[in-house]
Amino acid sequence: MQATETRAPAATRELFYNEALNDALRLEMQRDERVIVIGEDIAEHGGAFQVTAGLLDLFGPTRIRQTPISEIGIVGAAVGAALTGLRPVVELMYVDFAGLAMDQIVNQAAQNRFMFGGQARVPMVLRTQGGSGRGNAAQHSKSLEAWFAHVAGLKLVMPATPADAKGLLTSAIRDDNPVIFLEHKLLYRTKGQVPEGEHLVPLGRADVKRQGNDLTIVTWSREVLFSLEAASRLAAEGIEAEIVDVRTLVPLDKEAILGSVRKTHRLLVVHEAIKRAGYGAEIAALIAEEAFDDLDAPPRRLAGLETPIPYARHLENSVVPQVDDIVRAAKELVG
Amino acid sequence: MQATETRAPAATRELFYNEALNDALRLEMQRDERVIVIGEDIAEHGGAFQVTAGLLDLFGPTRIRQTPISEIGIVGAAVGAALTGLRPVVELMYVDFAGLAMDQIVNQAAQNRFMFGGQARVPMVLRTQGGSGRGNAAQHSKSLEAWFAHVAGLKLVMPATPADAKGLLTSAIRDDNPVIFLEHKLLYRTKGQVPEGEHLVPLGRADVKRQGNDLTIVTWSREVLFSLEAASRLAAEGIEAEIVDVRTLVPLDKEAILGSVRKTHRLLVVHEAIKRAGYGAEIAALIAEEAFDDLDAPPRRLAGLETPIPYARHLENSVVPQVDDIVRAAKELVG
Amino acid sequence: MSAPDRQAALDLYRVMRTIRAFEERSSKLFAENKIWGTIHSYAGEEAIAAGVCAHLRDDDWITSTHRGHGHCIAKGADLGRMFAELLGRETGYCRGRGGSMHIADTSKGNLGANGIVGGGIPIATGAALTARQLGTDQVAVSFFGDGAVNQGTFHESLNLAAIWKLPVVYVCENNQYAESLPVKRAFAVDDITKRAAGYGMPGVKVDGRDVRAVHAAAGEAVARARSGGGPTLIVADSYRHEGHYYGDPRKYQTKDEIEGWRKRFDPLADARVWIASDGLATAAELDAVDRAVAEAIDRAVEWADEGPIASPITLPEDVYAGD
Amino acid sequence: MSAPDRQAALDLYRVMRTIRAFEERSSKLFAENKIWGTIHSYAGEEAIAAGVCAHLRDDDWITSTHRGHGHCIAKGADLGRMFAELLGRETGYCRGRGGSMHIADTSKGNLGANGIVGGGIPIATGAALTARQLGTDQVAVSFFGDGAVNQGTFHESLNLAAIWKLPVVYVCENNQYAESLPVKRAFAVDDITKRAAGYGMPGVKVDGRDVRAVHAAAGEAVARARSGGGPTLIVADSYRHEGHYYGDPRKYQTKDEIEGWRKRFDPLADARVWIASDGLATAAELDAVDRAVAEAIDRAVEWADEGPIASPITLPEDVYAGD
Ligand SMILES: Cc1ncc(C[n+]2csc(CCOP(=O)(O)OP(=O)(O)O)c2C)c(N)n1
Ligand SMILES: Cc1ncc(C[n+]2csc(CCOP(=O)(O)OP(=O)(O)O)c2C)c(N)n1
Ligand SMILES: [Mg+2]
Ligand SMILES: [Mg+2]
Repeated sequence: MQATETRAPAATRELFYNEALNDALRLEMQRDERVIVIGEDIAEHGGAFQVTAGLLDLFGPTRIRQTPISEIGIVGAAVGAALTGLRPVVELMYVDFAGLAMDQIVNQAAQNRFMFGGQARVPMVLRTQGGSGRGNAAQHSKSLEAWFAHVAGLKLVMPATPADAKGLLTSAIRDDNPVIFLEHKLLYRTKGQVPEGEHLVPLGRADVKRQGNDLTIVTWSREVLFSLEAASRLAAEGIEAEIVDVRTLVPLDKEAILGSVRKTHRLLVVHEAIKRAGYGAEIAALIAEEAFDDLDAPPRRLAGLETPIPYARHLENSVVPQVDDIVRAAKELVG
Repeated sequence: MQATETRAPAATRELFYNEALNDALRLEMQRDERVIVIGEDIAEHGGAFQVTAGLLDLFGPTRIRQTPISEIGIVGAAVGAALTGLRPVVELMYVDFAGLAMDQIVNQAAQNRFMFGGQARVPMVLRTQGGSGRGNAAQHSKSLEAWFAHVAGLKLVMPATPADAKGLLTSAIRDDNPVIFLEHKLLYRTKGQVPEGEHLVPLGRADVKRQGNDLTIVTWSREVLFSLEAASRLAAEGIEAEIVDVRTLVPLDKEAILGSVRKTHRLLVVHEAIKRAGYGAEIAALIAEEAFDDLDAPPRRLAGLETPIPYARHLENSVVPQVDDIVRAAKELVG
Repeated sequence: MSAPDRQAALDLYRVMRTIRAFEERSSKLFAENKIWGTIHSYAGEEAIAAGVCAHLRDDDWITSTHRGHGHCIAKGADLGRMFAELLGRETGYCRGRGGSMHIADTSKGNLGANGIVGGGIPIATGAALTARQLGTDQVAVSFFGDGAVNQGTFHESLNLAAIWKLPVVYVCENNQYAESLPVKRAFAVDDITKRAAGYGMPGVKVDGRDVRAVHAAAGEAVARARSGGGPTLIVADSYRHEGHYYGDPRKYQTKDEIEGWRKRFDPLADARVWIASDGLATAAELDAVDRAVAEAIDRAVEWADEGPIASPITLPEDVYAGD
Repeated sequence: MSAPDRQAALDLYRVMRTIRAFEERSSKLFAENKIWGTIHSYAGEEAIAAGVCAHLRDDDWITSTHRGHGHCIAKGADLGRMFAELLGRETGYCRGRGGSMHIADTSKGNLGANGIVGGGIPIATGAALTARQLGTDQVAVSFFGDGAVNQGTFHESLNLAAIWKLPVVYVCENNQYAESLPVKRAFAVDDITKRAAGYGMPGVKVDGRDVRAVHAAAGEAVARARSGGGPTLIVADSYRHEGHYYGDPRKYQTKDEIEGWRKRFDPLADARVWIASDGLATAAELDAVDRAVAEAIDRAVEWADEGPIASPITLPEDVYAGD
């Protein structure tokens, strides 16, 4: 069942990103009793980032199932539950812990349907968060979207705004496939207007967050906010950047990116993950392959340095793209 | 300690790929008692692909340490052993099982040195094999090099020939960093001349396996053999392909690839892993970024289809690049 | 648990014979290069799948292993579609995508063979969670080998099932080896059921050669699960007659060991003795079962062989649902 | 195991006091926004690190946890370099790359705090393998919490250590919670040592508040490991005085519980009573230790504060060795 765009909703309300996610979970759990949440610290504590706050009181300990620290057991149980009629939403506290559960994610969840010749559906969402900026160091700050994007059978979502977070999580929960839903630890306390009630943003559709003619910046998650900030600084210098927030990396809205590049003739891909074999390479390669003659300059990637994320604040910021870096890269590209 | 090229060795001998690996293990274990092999079925059985055949008799059960089926326990034990003075070589039976051990590979082995501010070294090799072609289906046929390439702190090797297999494994064992050494299940019974005695091929140097002026094919592992076969068929039609076998994906020999592309002005990257977010994207993006004006055509990727690997032989072959596919892609690129 | 009556005994025998015959035919087809990849014979372990699945309904779930033909048959799969899968046909259970290591029959609650040792254990646990959550009385059974017991998935799953009192039965098929590793070198304890106590669930050791013993132990465990009594770990001692996989040189075993065990340890021979001596059925009646099974296997292979080759064109259909 | 004499008692007390003072100062620095990221206080659990590490040599190894300051201090780390790390200085143990969750001191055999629950368990097991392989009499100790016991790494590692008789001691610090999850909801058994039997190793339960009890149990386990007797699982009951991390609202605990335990469960207070009543040292002498420790902490923070800020330029140096 593929989610479809809902008509402009009546009212909106300003919410934090984590409140918007909480809203989506609450509404979907009220709508469908097969939806359960399973993970660590999600009950009384409300989740490490308060995304499940209050849900225990509403839905009780069986639908807000707090677990011991057993990542592969939890994810595997969700796979089994999804195969047999539930629609589990797993909260994996940090994407850095995916390495413990990757087998169930990739060899089971992503492949069961295919291996069984279409006999099965695995309607589950793996919610987790990544990214740096909080001094949590190398085991709590990774951006691993490229791993999931390289797996056939998974869908991959990375919302940048509260409204997208709510609309995309709703669509992810209603999707009949395993969806990896990557949040960013520094987005939880960002605010935005969010449609009240049911709000669906379809998977596979990018969003042009800013129009511009001079270059296309393709980005996602927290770097969308950095890119928008950079864009207004660039505008002050007469450079109009178009910001394409891909929102879902798989399926990818190729047409939206191609369309923008055909207009601006310049591509800058920005992400926080390390550059080598990052998802930015996929986008740069795709555009080089399919829009080569539309490009007036080499497709450019701005991404994390090839080091683990260090602890100290100034070290941490030095290894992932900041607003200044985006401004600089954009100028080089158009200049 | 970085391995350095050894002068042309006195004698060579024809060996199978798995015999060449066995030779390297034997010589390194004789040379350095800190080298041990740890893994499943490596003792009496000699390993699932006979790479450790005979080593039990030579070195005994403590240095050829056969384990229960405990991938994260084994890899983690190797990390601890490497941190404290051994130089373990882990045999992970299939790269598909890496999902069980990814946490120890990425959060521990790859990052310990960095997280500890340089206090530690993790001289270990994780030998495993991937690829399709044997009807082992989706949980035993993956190509996951892109995952490892995206991790800061790992080196990544994928030899295509028996001589490279021996020389690169020797260098990997002598390297003071965690090295992921990816073999291919259908290369084990391929033959080639292999230098006798100590043979080192340095990490980070590509090998031009065939000279040509019309296009550059960048590839690795089994697709090197397919590409060479395709090249001779192309030659019959007057198209001269240059085959660059990268051999080590990390560190990557960028100059060798750039040099070839500057000569041929056309790039085709070929690999077995699925195309989306595959390592081919990194190479195509890199060349598009750094040699844009040298390219007479869009950089082209030929890679696996975005499905898990199916079981039936004809289905299996239909999802990964075959010789015909390479010939066709090359013609389109030059034509 | 009441002992099997005549009908139950004949059913158990027929299932075991069907599994044995299926494995014999599969080996033959493999030797003839009609089967691709690899197959793992369940011969010698038939009593476990038969004795356990006799207590399961079509809406109960199982997770199986790389050595999964027996579980699949015992859970009621169609032989023709199984062979068709091994032969890579569109009519196979997995349309030729899965092969031996991934045969699943969700219509009968078989959540699939699994190529990952221990991979099915959390999945069965999750199926049990579904029953618990939806308030049904369905039960999940996870079959796995002695080798899987040293996987983290075993540990994490049994703990989850214990704290949540899930309706699941964990069936460890201890066939003495994990590939070439003898069980005594994989454990520092002689009795695997000792692990159960650490999770707070009952652990039951049973002679996996004796289908009556398996049937009795499984009956209790399944009843406990169904009635809300929580999980059980059953460890069934067994032996695989064949190598780990078809073609295994078996360097790690002696001829004497293999032959000795084969004779000593044949659940089918034992069942015949028991059934006859208890007067539940005559040798002639059992021979008739054998003939009927042999014919069913022949018909199944013929049907499978007539199935169309699976088409590459449709592969993308099965990657994502609902697209 | 002989009871600690005067010198040993004073040493144990000093180590515990140093840990407590270090944690108090760290909390203060965190409150002052001088420490970035997150810190986990070991206050209340001092007796475990002190009692265990008293038996270790500088060439013995430990693996630690996210709650690692105590283990690090007990293994002999320099307080100045520890604070310098928390402050993100070049002079810190990890040059500001690691922070609280990754402090390591390989010169003293501390293989590092670990941000992955259960992540250190296989690493300690591997260190023990090195000792075994090279024929030394070194010992490895792995500290981890009750929460880590339900990780697959615990399971796989303890089994490997048991079958290989490795010189390793597994020390589970059962402080009653894994973040917000009470131990009674994470286990269906009341006694975690029951798991040891399933691996075939001794399991010892000890009052983690009583440094003498910990010292005695650890002494036996370390001696067993050193003499080739194989691994041991020690479970030390304990309680963390502070929240899981600095700033934890502790919604999952009542004020009464926290206050009650804090009073009832203070290894330092207990140690003072024991040491004085056994006449090993006077209260005045213990006060003198407290003052000396306070001064050492002040000096360490001063030294750390003078250290240069870590430089981004040198980050690449530490990614790969020997390049
Ligand atoms: C995680 C994982 N590790 C290793 C393998 C390779 N492998 C396949 S079967 C097998 C042995 C399994 O032994 P056991 O669980 O006792 O089952 P049995 O084959 O004896 O029925 C191994 C090691 C695998 N498939 N999955
Ligand atoms: C694999 C993994 N899962 C989850 C977390 C998040 N986390 C950090 S500490 C912690 C609780 C650990 O509890 P315990 O092992 O009892 O140690 P304690 O904090 O009580 O000392 C959790 C869940 C983590 N760091 N690693
Ligand atoms: Mg077995
Ligand atoms: Mg705890």
